[in-house]
Amino acid sequence: MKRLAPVLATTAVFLIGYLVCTLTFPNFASLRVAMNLLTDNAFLGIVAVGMTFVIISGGIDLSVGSVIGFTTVFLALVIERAGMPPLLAFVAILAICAAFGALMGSVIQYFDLPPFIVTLAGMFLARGLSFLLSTESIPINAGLYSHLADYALRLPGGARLTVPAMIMLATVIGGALLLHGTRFGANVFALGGARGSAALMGINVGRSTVLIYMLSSLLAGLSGIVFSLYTSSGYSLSAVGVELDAIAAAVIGGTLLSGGYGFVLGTFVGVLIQGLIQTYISFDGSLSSWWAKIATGLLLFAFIGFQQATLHMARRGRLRPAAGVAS
Amino acid sequence: QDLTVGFSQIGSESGWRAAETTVSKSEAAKRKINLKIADAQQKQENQIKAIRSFVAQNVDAIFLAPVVSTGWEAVLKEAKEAKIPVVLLDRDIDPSGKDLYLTAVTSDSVHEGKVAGEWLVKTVGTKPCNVVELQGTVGASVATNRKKGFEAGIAGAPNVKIVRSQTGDFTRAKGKEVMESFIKAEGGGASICAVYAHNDDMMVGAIQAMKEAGLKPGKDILTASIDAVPDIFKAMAAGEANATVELTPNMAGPAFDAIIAYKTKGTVPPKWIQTESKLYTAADNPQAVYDSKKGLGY
Amino acid sequence: MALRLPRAGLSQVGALAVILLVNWIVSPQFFDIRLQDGRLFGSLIDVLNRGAPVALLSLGMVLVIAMRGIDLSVGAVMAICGAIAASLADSHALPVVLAASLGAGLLCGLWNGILVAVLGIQPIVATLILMVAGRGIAQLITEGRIVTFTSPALAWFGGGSVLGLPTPIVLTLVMLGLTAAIVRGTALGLLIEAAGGNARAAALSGVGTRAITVAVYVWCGLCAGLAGIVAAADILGADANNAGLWLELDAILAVVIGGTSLFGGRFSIPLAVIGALIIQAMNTGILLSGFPPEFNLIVKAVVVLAVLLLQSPRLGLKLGRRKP
Amino acid sequence: MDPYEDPPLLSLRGFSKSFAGQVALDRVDFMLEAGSIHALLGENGAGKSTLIKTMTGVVPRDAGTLCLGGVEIAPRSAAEATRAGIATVYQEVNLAPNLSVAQNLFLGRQPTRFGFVREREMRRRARALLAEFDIDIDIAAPLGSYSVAIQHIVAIARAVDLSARVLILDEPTASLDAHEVEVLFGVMRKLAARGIGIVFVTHFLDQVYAVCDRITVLRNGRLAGAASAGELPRLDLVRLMLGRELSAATAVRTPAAAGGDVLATFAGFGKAGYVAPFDLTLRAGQVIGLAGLLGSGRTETARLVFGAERADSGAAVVAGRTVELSSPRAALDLGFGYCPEERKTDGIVAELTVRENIVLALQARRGVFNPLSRREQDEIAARFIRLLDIRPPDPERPIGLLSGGNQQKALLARWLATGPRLLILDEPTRGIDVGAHAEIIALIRRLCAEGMALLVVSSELEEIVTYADEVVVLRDRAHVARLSGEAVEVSAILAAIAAESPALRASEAAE
Ligand SMILES: Nc1ncnc2c1ncn2[C@@H]1O[C@H](COP(=O)(O)OP(=O)(O)OP(=O)(O)O)[C@@H](O)[C@H]1O
Ligand SMILES: Nc1ncnc2c1ncn2[C@@H]1O[C@H](COP(=O)(O)OP(=O)(O)OP(=O)(O)O)[C@@H](O)[C@H]1O
Ligand SMILES: [Mg+2]
Ligand SMILES: [Mg+2]
Repeated sequence: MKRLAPVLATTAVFLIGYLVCTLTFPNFASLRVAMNLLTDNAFLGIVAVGMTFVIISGGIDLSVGSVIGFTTVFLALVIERAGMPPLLAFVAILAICAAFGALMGSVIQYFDLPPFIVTLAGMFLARGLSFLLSTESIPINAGLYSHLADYALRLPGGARLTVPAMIMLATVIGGALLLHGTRFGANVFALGGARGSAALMGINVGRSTVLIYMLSSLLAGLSGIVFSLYTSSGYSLSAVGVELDAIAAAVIGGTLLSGGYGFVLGTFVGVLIQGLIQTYISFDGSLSSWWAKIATGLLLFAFIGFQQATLHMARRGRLRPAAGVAS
Repeated sequence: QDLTVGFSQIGSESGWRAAETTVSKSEAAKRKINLKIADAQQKQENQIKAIRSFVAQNVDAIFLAPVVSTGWEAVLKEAKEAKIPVVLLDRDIDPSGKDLYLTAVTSDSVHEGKVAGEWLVKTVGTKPCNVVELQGTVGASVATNRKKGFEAGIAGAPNVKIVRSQTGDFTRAKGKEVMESFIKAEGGGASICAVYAHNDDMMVGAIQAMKEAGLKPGKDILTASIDAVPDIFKAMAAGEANATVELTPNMAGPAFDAIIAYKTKGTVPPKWIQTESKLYTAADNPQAVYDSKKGLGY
Repeated sequence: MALRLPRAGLSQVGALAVILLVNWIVSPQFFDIRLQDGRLFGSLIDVLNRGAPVALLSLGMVLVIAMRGIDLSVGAVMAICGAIAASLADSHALPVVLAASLGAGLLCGLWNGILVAVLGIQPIVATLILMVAGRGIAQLITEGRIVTFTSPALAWFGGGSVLGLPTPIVLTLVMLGLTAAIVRGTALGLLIEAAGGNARAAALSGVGTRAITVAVYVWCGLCAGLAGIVAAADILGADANNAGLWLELDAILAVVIGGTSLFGGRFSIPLAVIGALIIQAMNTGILLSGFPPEFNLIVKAVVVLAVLLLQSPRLGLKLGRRKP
Repeated sequence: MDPYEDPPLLSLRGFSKSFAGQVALDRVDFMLEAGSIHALLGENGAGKSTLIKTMTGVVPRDAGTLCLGGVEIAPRSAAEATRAGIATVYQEVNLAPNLSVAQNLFLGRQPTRFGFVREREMRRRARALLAEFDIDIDIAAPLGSYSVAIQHIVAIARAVDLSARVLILDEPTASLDAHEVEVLFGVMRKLAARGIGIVFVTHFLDQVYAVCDRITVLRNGRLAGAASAGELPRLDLVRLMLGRELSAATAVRTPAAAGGDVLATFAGFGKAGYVAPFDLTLRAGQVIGLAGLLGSGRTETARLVFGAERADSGAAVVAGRTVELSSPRAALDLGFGYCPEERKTDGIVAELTVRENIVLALQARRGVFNPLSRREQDEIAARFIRLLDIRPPDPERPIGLLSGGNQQKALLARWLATGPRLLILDEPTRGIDVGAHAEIIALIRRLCAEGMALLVVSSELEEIVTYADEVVVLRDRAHVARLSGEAVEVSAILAAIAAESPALRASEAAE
């Protein structure tokens, strides 16, 4: 329980936030709004899962937003211009993304370079490549696309559980199992906890690092597919800045940026909190552009501050402080 | 009547955009319309979220200033299912979505570029003219279109050609920086005959760069840009700028009228309400235009 | 973190030289410098002049990073301070304008410092708050418009010159000297490196980690404020929407290229500035080259990787490795 | 049996390694027989850890061949060495503090089903494994929440469980108390009986003679000699290690310098859930020892006294004034110094130089605006490098590159440089070789004679009784006995540890 405290705190904060929204805007309480929250943040939720792995392993991946952008452009081009069947295109792009991530991971590992910068270069590269492919936005009209985009579990009240939302939920569950239930997951934690020790404990640090960045890029690719479903198009400027949202989601969800500690479910709630803040602001609708930004910042602060206070109280309540943990 | 309109605005990336928001608000107030503005900070996903939440709030109409032309089908379909009319402002979307909105109040950005290009061709006559171009943000549809339009405008004049083209990200600072290096790369600016900028802000920066390099903008080097923001008229009045093509910030006014007519009388508006792309030059009393525009929130 | 014997900054200086050389090949007049209206004028001057804001940011950022922190808000702080300066410039005396603007930068830094040091929020999120809200504040000040001014006193910060050298360059040099003097002239440098390298050990040695943390964020805010003033003075107006946009990434990149680890500890102030110049030399080179802008990012990615690989301990290039 | 027919289990020939020009190993040979426990000895910085790391391939070697069971192998990483059958516990605990104890024990080889770790099964096995070492802890808790001692045992247990043929233990006993050392020796003997070869590094000569069959000694990176334990008497061994005679006899106790002025008194000082309130009086020129089992609250007492943890009851009076010990900073200003036991995490700043590490506390006390000039720093560093014989004597080397014992000496120097009135030493001789050990004890005495008050935590009771004027015995995070004068004896301390006596100040402890 003690270890889950940040996730519980985050979840409590989210639920309270939702309650406040519901009290402010009666329309908010609908199932539709709840499902929209899932659909609209599906692509963010998927990359954030990958980001959680990377951050826990002590790294960071700034390239994911650009990889999403690249994916959408690539898909639009090969499906619309080259006539590739969408499913084949999905497989191709996932392979490309995985290779891209593996490349970044290898550079980080074998040249001993900081992930922040390597993935920043990756961010430039992926975005640059998508500009080269096309600077125009390209609609995707393939049959499967409109089918997938339309397909949804219809719930009462006009609410729909869409394909993107389902993919995100599956990713979150899969990610949680992978991180918290497998050897690979334990290695990820070990790498973030003590990189030097991990090698001495016999973990293949190189292979794990490459795999982690591969996973992150792969999920960014999946997120790109979801994004292209969501918008039925490919556009080189899509998903700019998503990496920061994903990092924020992970950190709000209790993941330590210094590595070694975190939860996939926490990240999921972090994504929902960010979505909630945005929905609140657009429901309000009276805020000018700048007040909206200020409000976003303040709400972010309120959530983090509240979470910090909750954790602090939880820590107070604990009797014996464990010796040797960071003070 | 008490109409509520949700407006998914792109963001506040430029002075022109801020003016559009201000004008929309005052136009709404004039008509006693309750306007909800959601700022998307240049992101399509935020615009989609905003539209979804407008649908969830069951507004009477949705205005959309689309950041990009594609990718609106799904969400506009949702609006259609909820029987909420959608009006596009400022920019159009991909033709495949034609039946998903009521009408589009837009200018034609290809046309804008073309007007600027034709003006330049007319002004230089048969003299050879090397043009440097300050592009908007790479990938932005307005930038692509204004480039296309300008190229079409100068297509008939082989003496006019673009020698350098870089992005200035629609900002003054980048416009100035890029112009500085253009001047250096083109022998101190001696071989540049004209600058074409995809918006006025970049041109204002470029004018400063030219002045700092000891050149006389408007005389040594001609300028043509688009938007018609107040500051370019100030430069024009000082003889430092030559031409700008107006993009009116009042897109919402006609849109409100169309919606009111549609809601009260059932009048279906035309599919495209095009705004004027008026060319302003030094002959148009720039000082007066400046005075009339500076209160508009640019 | 692998321990290494200390190395001098030869690889960074080498990288800068190589990039300048490439620029010269791309544009033969690159090194031409002439006097224009009493001000030095040329591509090389542009590199220094345009690099000034990022260099100023990196002066604060390098200390923050050495303390194991990061400051994502510097771009937004630039916008705030620029907006304040521009809106006051024509109605107030220069000292008032500067005091208000730098004061705002200081307050922003203080806010970040308190969130990190007192409330214990992780630096990247703590400063993300101001990164988001700060631009809003800047836009609130300008109401989304580009606020222009005519005050020659403020304009001097962007377009003026001292002995022919453009003011931004002079300001950067002065700030470089000042930062180095404060940090290396006092014990601050040692204490920062100790606290950044091992916070627990430093605290147990009696180092006041908390106060130092607040101090470095405040300094970072001040530097960002000055960078904001320079940026506003440069275009004679405050563009709250775009001033400093994404410059935080450039500043971080500069610091890392300058050899400071994102995990804190050892840092070098001059090399951070060299890092900023490397980035700007690359940007200027791209502009001079005449490549279509679609290639900008790819070139940038390749150059960044190349510069870093040059520094990589794994590559046989033992440039600058100190011989014992 | 003919040795030429049956090759040794592990044989190293001509191992050499230098770091940036400095020779750490010079053509060292080493032979390990199956079923034997082999001590690898030498002064701090002699190259023991380096020999081990080059053997397992964690550090690449410059030259040398390695044969396991007559077959040449060349592992390039810890993983490969493990696969080849060599399990190692490195000198600094190398585990993941953020993972649970169970995960640490089985990292990389967790029992799985369908790819998922069988959490229950893993915990069951972990419990069984630790039971062999006589410890019963919550194995689901993160390892970092336990003391270094426990972490070390976990590391050993992991290696023991891994070890197929060779087990290497680099100073495993440094942080263990007598009981745990006994348990460990039991396990080692059991493994040796199974035919596993064990390499054992330690600075405790008693331990060498207690478990080891053979001894190999390194000096300055060279092989100084190898012999069976029976053939190498203690004095010869010391001579072999130091290359000279050990000067002062360390085991003689000086008469108590009974009672300088009272420096500090703590009354009812304590913190709920941390250490029960205690009374303590520290006098100038007096050494107070803190004795007790692991986890008895010695480190906690030291941290409270230094203000590293805030007391919530009682008062502290220093030099006649009531003071607020709110932070190490405050303690530093009062002239206190504290050498923590966890060198790597709480002590050194690895990438800073030896000089910078030495002047750190002094500089912190002088404040930011009163910097030590470079000359002063160089002088201080040079003085202490000489005084404590820190090797290599290069003040500009990052301290992380020093051997463990030399790091410990530099930390001691950090506090001596501040000229403290009270010095708190937590396990000051951990990982320090015999020569330096004697020097440090001599140093403690000298400091004491110069009028410094000392509070020393040590697990080595024989050592404590040689310098302590008073010993406070702790049990279960409470001070339970105070011995002074003639009563300071190993047997008396042991009796107090084992006694069922109530805590001193029991009334307040009950709160
Ligand atoms: N990575 C490194 N880089 C440079 N020098 C090193 C490195 N590792 C060890 N050394 C040096 O090699 C020498 C041998 O160190 P080693 O750690 O093997 O000593 P040791 O015998 O284990 O000592 P101790 O008993 O103190 O642990 C020391 O002088 C040390 O400073
Ligand atoms: N044998 C044990 N079983 C369970 N927990 C233990 C054991 N030994 C120590 N601990 C735990 O380790 C933590 C830290 O003990 P600590 O090291 O501070 O004690 P200490 O008296 O200073 O001993 P030492 O100085 O020898 O390490 C305590 O929280 C204690 O619960
Ligand atoms: Mg050693
Ligand atoms: Mg202890």
